[in-house]
Amino acid sequence: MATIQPVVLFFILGVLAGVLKSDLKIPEALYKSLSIFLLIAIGFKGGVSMAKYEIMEVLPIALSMVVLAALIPLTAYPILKKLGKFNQADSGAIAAHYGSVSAVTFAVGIAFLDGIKETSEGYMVLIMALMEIPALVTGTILARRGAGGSTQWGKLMHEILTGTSIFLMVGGVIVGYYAGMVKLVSPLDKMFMDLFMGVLALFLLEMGLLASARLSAIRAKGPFLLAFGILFPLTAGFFGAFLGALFSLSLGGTMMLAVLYASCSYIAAPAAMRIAVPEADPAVSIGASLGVTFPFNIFVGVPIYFEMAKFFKAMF
Amino acid sequence: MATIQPVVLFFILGVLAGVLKSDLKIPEALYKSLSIFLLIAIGFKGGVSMAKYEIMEVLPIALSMVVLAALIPLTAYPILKKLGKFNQADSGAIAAHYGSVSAVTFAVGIAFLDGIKETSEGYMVLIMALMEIPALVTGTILARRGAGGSTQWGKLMHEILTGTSIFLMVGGVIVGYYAGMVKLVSPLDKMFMDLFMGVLALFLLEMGLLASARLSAIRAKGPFLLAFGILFPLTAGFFGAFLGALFSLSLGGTMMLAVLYASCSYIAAPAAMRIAVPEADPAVSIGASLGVTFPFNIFVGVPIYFEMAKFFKAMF
Amino acid sequence: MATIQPVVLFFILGVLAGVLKSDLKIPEALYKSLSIFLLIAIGFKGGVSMAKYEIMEVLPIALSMVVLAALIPLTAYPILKKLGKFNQADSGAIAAHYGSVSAVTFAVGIAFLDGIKETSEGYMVLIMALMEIPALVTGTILARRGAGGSTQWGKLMHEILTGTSIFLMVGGVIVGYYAGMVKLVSPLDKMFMDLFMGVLALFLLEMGLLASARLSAIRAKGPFLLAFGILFPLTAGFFGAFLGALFSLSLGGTMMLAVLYASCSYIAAPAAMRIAVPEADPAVSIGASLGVTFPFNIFVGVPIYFEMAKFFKAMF
Amino acid sequence: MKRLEIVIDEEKLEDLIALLNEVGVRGYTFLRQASGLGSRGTRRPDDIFFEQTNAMMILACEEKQAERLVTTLRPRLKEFGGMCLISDCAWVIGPAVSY
Amino acid sequence: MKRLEIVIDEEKLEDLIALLNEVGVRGYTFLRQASGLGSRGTRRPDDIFFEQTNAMMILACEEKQAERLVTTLRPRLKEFGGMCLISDCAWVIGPAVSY
Amino acid sequence: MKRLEIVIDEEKLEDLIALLNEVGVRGYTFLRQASGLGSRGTRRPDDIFFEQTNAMMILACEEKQAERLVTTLRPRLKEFGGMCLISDCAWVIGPAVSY
Ligand SMILES: Nc1ncnc2c1ncn2[C@@H]1O[C@H](COP(=O)(O)O)[C@@H](O)[C@H]1O
Ligand SMILES: Nc1ncnc2c1ncn2[C@@H]1O[C@H](COP(=O)(O)O)[C@@H](O)[C@H]1O
Ligand SMILES: Nc1ncnc2c1ncn2[C@@H]1O[C@H](COP(=O)(O)O)[C@@H](O)[C@H]1O
Ligand code: NA
Ligand code: NA
Ligand code: NA
Repeated sequence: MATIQPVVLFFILGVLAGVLKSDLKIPEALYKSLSIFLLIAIGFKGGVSMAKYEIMEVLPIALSMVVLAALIPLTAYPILKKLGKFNQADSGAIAAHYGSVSAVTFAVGIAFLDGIKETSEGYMVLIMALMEIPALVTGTILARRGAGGSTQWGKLMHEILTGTSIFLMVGGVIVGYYAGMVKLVSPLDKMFMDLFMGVLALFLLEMGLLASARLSAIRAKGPFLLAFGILFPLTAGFFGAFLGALFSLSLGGTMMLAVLYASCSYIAAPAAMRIAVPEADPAVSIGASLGVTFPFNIFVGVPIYFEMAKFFKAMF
Repeated sequence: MATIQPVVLFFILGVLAGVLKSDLKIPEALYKSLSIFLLIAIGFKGGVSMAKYEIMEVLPIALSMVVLAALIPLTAYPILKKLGKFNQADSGAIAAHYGSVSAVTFAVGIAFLDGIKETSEGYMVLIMALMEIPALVTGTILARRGAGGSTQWGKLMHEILTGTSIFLMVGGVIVGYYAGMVKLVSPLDKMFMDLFMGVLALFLLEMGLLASARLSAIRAKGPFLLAFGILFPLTAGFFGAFLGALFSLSLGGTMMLAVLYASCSYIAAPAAMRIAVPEADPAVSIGASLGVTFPFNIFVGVPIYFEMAKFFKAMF
Repeated sequence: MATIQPVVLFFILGVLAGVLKSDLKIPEALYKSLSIFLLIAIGFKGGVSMAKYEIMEVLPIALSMVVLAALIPLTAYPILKKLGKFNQADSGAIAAHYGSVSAVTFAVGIAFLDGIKETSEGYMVLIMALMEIPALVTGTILARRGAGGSTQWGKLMHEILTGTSIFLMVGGVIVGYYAGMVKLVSPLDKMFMDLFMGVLALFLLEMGLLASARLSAIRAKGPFLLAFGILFPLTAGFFGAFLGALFSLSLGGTMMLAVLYASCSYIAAPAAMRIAVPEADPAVSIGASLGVTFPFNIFVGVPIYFEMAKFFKAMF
Repeated sequence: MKRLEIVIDEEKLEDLIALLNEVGVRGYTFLRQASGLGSRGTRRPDDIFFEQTNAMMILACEEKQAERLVTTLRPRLKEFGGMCLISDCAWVIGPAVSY
Repeated sequence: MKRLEIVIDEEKLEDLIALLNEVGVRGYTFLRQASGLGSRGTRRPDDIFFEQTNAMMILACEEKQAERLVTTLRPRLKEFGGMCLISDCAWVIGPAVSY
Repeated sequence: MKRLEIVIDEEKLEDLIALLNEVGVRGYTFLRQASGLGSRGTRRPDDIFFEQTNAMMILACEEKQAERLVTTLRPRLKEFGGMCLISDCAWVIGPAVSY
């Protein structure tokens, strides 16, 4: 069995602080600063390692994986509607969250690979950034099919494309790619690569605090969401690992694709759904995403997705 | 004579900024972020080096040193009451401050040892965290003996045990210990060990600003508090160095125990005393602690405690 | 041609975020924290390398370069008044901005030198700190010659000398110098040197955001200010490179003097001019300084100043 | 219309909000991190050592609702700390009514 | 003198300021990051997931100016969200008049 | 009861507090980092280049106390900048009286 990364213990510390009603508080400015750092750093790291590939060669593969990600909300929606008995708006919004991705889960996956000295394709980060688009658009269509009132597509696309998450990740990729090309990665890596894990630690502490405050929101549909929040990412991850091996990604890359498919959003998606599907109740999607799926993924999921990747890589 | 660490010059810069009425301001969020970092880093560093010991072997020694720390407020109280002519509540509260410890003074001690390539036992940080309990409880009992109104013991213990200081330090110890055991200290140390001194520098800058604003509060009892704030820590440090050598700690560990006994709190203790002894005047205890004893310890005390440690280590 | 440093791409990202109306926001506390870090780091780095010189030897050279910097506002003033048709107050205030310096442009220059493995004299940072004084005083005199009402000289000098910029830079120099002398640079450099470029990256991101919001302010005098904001620093930089070579600075030092002469302030100068010349319109000077000259300098100017330095070093 | 202005211990804010919900209040505005002086001395968020802060709440509602609110609030005001002021005001019709 | 107290969506703040400038208002005070409950539900800056916040504006002016202002403001209040209260007050003469 | 609402240059806040202490005021509430427009132009904490900010103080007291206060305050208001409004209000008895 793979060892649990020390960094994820900070998530437990955060949950504990919440449960014990500790007066520990992460200043809002620190939370925002850490997330700016992480997004740039994830992009930068990906960009630097992309500088080693011919972009045009990988583009078709990357795009297919992005497009196929639209299958995730399409699968989640009927489950949520039929089995979960959620209304149309909520089902679509939750489906959009699960189709979308979590940069922090991605970061934990990268940390896991670092720990066992494996690497993944740099362009995974571009896939991550692009995957938001089909996920959020599909979720919105599902949520609003036949509903009265017009969907604010313009505002939604602006929110998705210029939202902090995508903007900083893509920006980081560009700078990292350029730095890799001109061979001037060096002084920037001292910050954006070396400190990555430490910053992730502090961020996970805050995530734990947030998660412990959010769990109560899913009480009403607790059992269903608990099952869904664990089984759905496992299935999506299985599908991701299969695809990754099919497209001949490296072992690390196959795992990371599984992580992307399995992870779900609690930052970009809520902001987008507020605009696109204002009638959905955000408390439920955030509660399931942050309170169930996120901790499951970082503690149990990531090692499992690695085993899945090994399994499929051995098959193809 | 030992050289003064460059890092402590930042404290002087902060005092100067206050005295010259510079418009330099450390944003509150930065101050809080730095203190979260330092507490985790102190714990993490201790935890990593604890992974090299058998915990059960050191536990009895550690606990004795914690229990013996209750002697500090018991000694301080009569001096403050008789010689200092403070009332019962103030005497107890100040005694609690001096029995308690300062994580930043501890950090300066660690920095001093780093500078001369000495180390100390990792579990010193656990002693530091635990020492708060007997100190604050003893101080509270002294302050409220025979006083009307019930003491809020439940609230006090909750404040002490789940307060940010103890919570983060113990949390850091746990993660560091685990990281040390599974040999995954590496990417986290880039942040929590390598940046320790630099973060301490910024924190000391703010401490200087705070100290220069606090000195005026002790004007009324200035001469007494100046004498007490220097002589008492010297005595307590002497006792700590004696105990450390008696318990066969390393040279560095002996010095650090002296530092713990000599240092006094200005963050955890004020918060705790506000709950337990609300009738005490916090301005006096913070003024003495931060305005007199803290600067004395980091500039003059630490090298002296090192000499004391050498002296007692040579004796036993 | 010299390569553009990856770090300056972050400025473009910031501008883009502004133009695209991204919801990216740098928390105010982060902006202030980064600028505190940069000022200390610039000073510290300079101080460490100053420890290698005899201070008394370089003092006369440094002082001459400071005094000669007063020529910059004296040259800028008539151009602004006659050609730019600004009133006396505005002409003096803008002249003061261009006589003064930009610590971030200085930082980009240092980063450029790092990239090509060149160094510069450590005391350049002292020159930078001192140059503010003749520039702001000269600008104020020009702005207020013959004007009614008394100039608040006392308040102005206090603002300049104890303002955050000079205070932290000089403070950094002192600590760095001391650390260099006692050979204890080591743990502090992990923060103040290694992270310099990464912090600069985040800071430039915010500068880009600020610049994109400020450009509209110069609309009325756009063409003139565009020309002035590019041609004036080129001339001043030419003069600086000439002086640097004349005073036998190193190649890197010659370039840095050109950078100092060419760069202009948008932080210290606005604050000082608000006190000394309250009747001047700050929007114009900040717009020209941050919206035109700053980006020109970091993208195009710095490599040009390096070529100028090479040219003059070859001549003398 | 009545305008209520309540200043309380920031730690009691969630309790106050719960109480307002019980009474059926449909609109209020509040600001955190307010400083002040009162019977318990100075409370300032910029005092790093104590972290005692107030929250300030403003609430416009109809006279009857205000009476009901004050009746429920009064017995708990001591525990909440601070003060509660009432004055007259007019609500500019236009936005969706939320009082 | 009249005292206006306006709470709106913080994102609309610059629009409100532009409107005030048009009407020729010479003085106002505002605070950002206000929390609140209204017809659009809860809006709180400390809710990291939504970032819906209000701004609170206070404005003292003469009766006539207030009338003009309200007339211009009313049709746009719905888009701005929030509320607008008016009450009476007196201006303590002393500082430069800015209303 | 009277309600005073004072907006001043944040840098003068400690002077104002000292003045209130002199007059014997027993309660007030203030918020820092207020933005505004007045006779000295725009003042906004989010303008990184100027850092000109206001503080807003609210103070409830008895009529007599208010008069005394205004008399002391008026001559210094110009130096403090900003404005001072007075209006009527009622104090909901309950918490310890601090006015
Ligand atoms: N007369 C008053 N005017 C304005 N604010 C007050 C007044 N009295 C109390 N407050 C506010 O209420 C807070 C708590 O008051 P207390 O519980 O009396 O200490 C104080 O810190 C002030 O912010
Ligand atoms: N009756 C009220 N009293 C005080 N504030 C209100 C009231 N109604 C609305 N607000 C404020 O206006 C904001 C926006 O209101 P709304 O557009 O109705 O959601 C709310 O979040 C509150 O801060
Ligand atoms: N008529 C007014 N209504 C509300 N606030 C005002 C008014 N006039 C001035 N202020 C506030 O007082 C501050 C200082 O005003 P002044 O000293 O006139 O520049 C302004 O920035 C505003 O915040
Ligand atoms: Na997903
Ligand atoms: Na102690
Ligand atoms: Na210049």
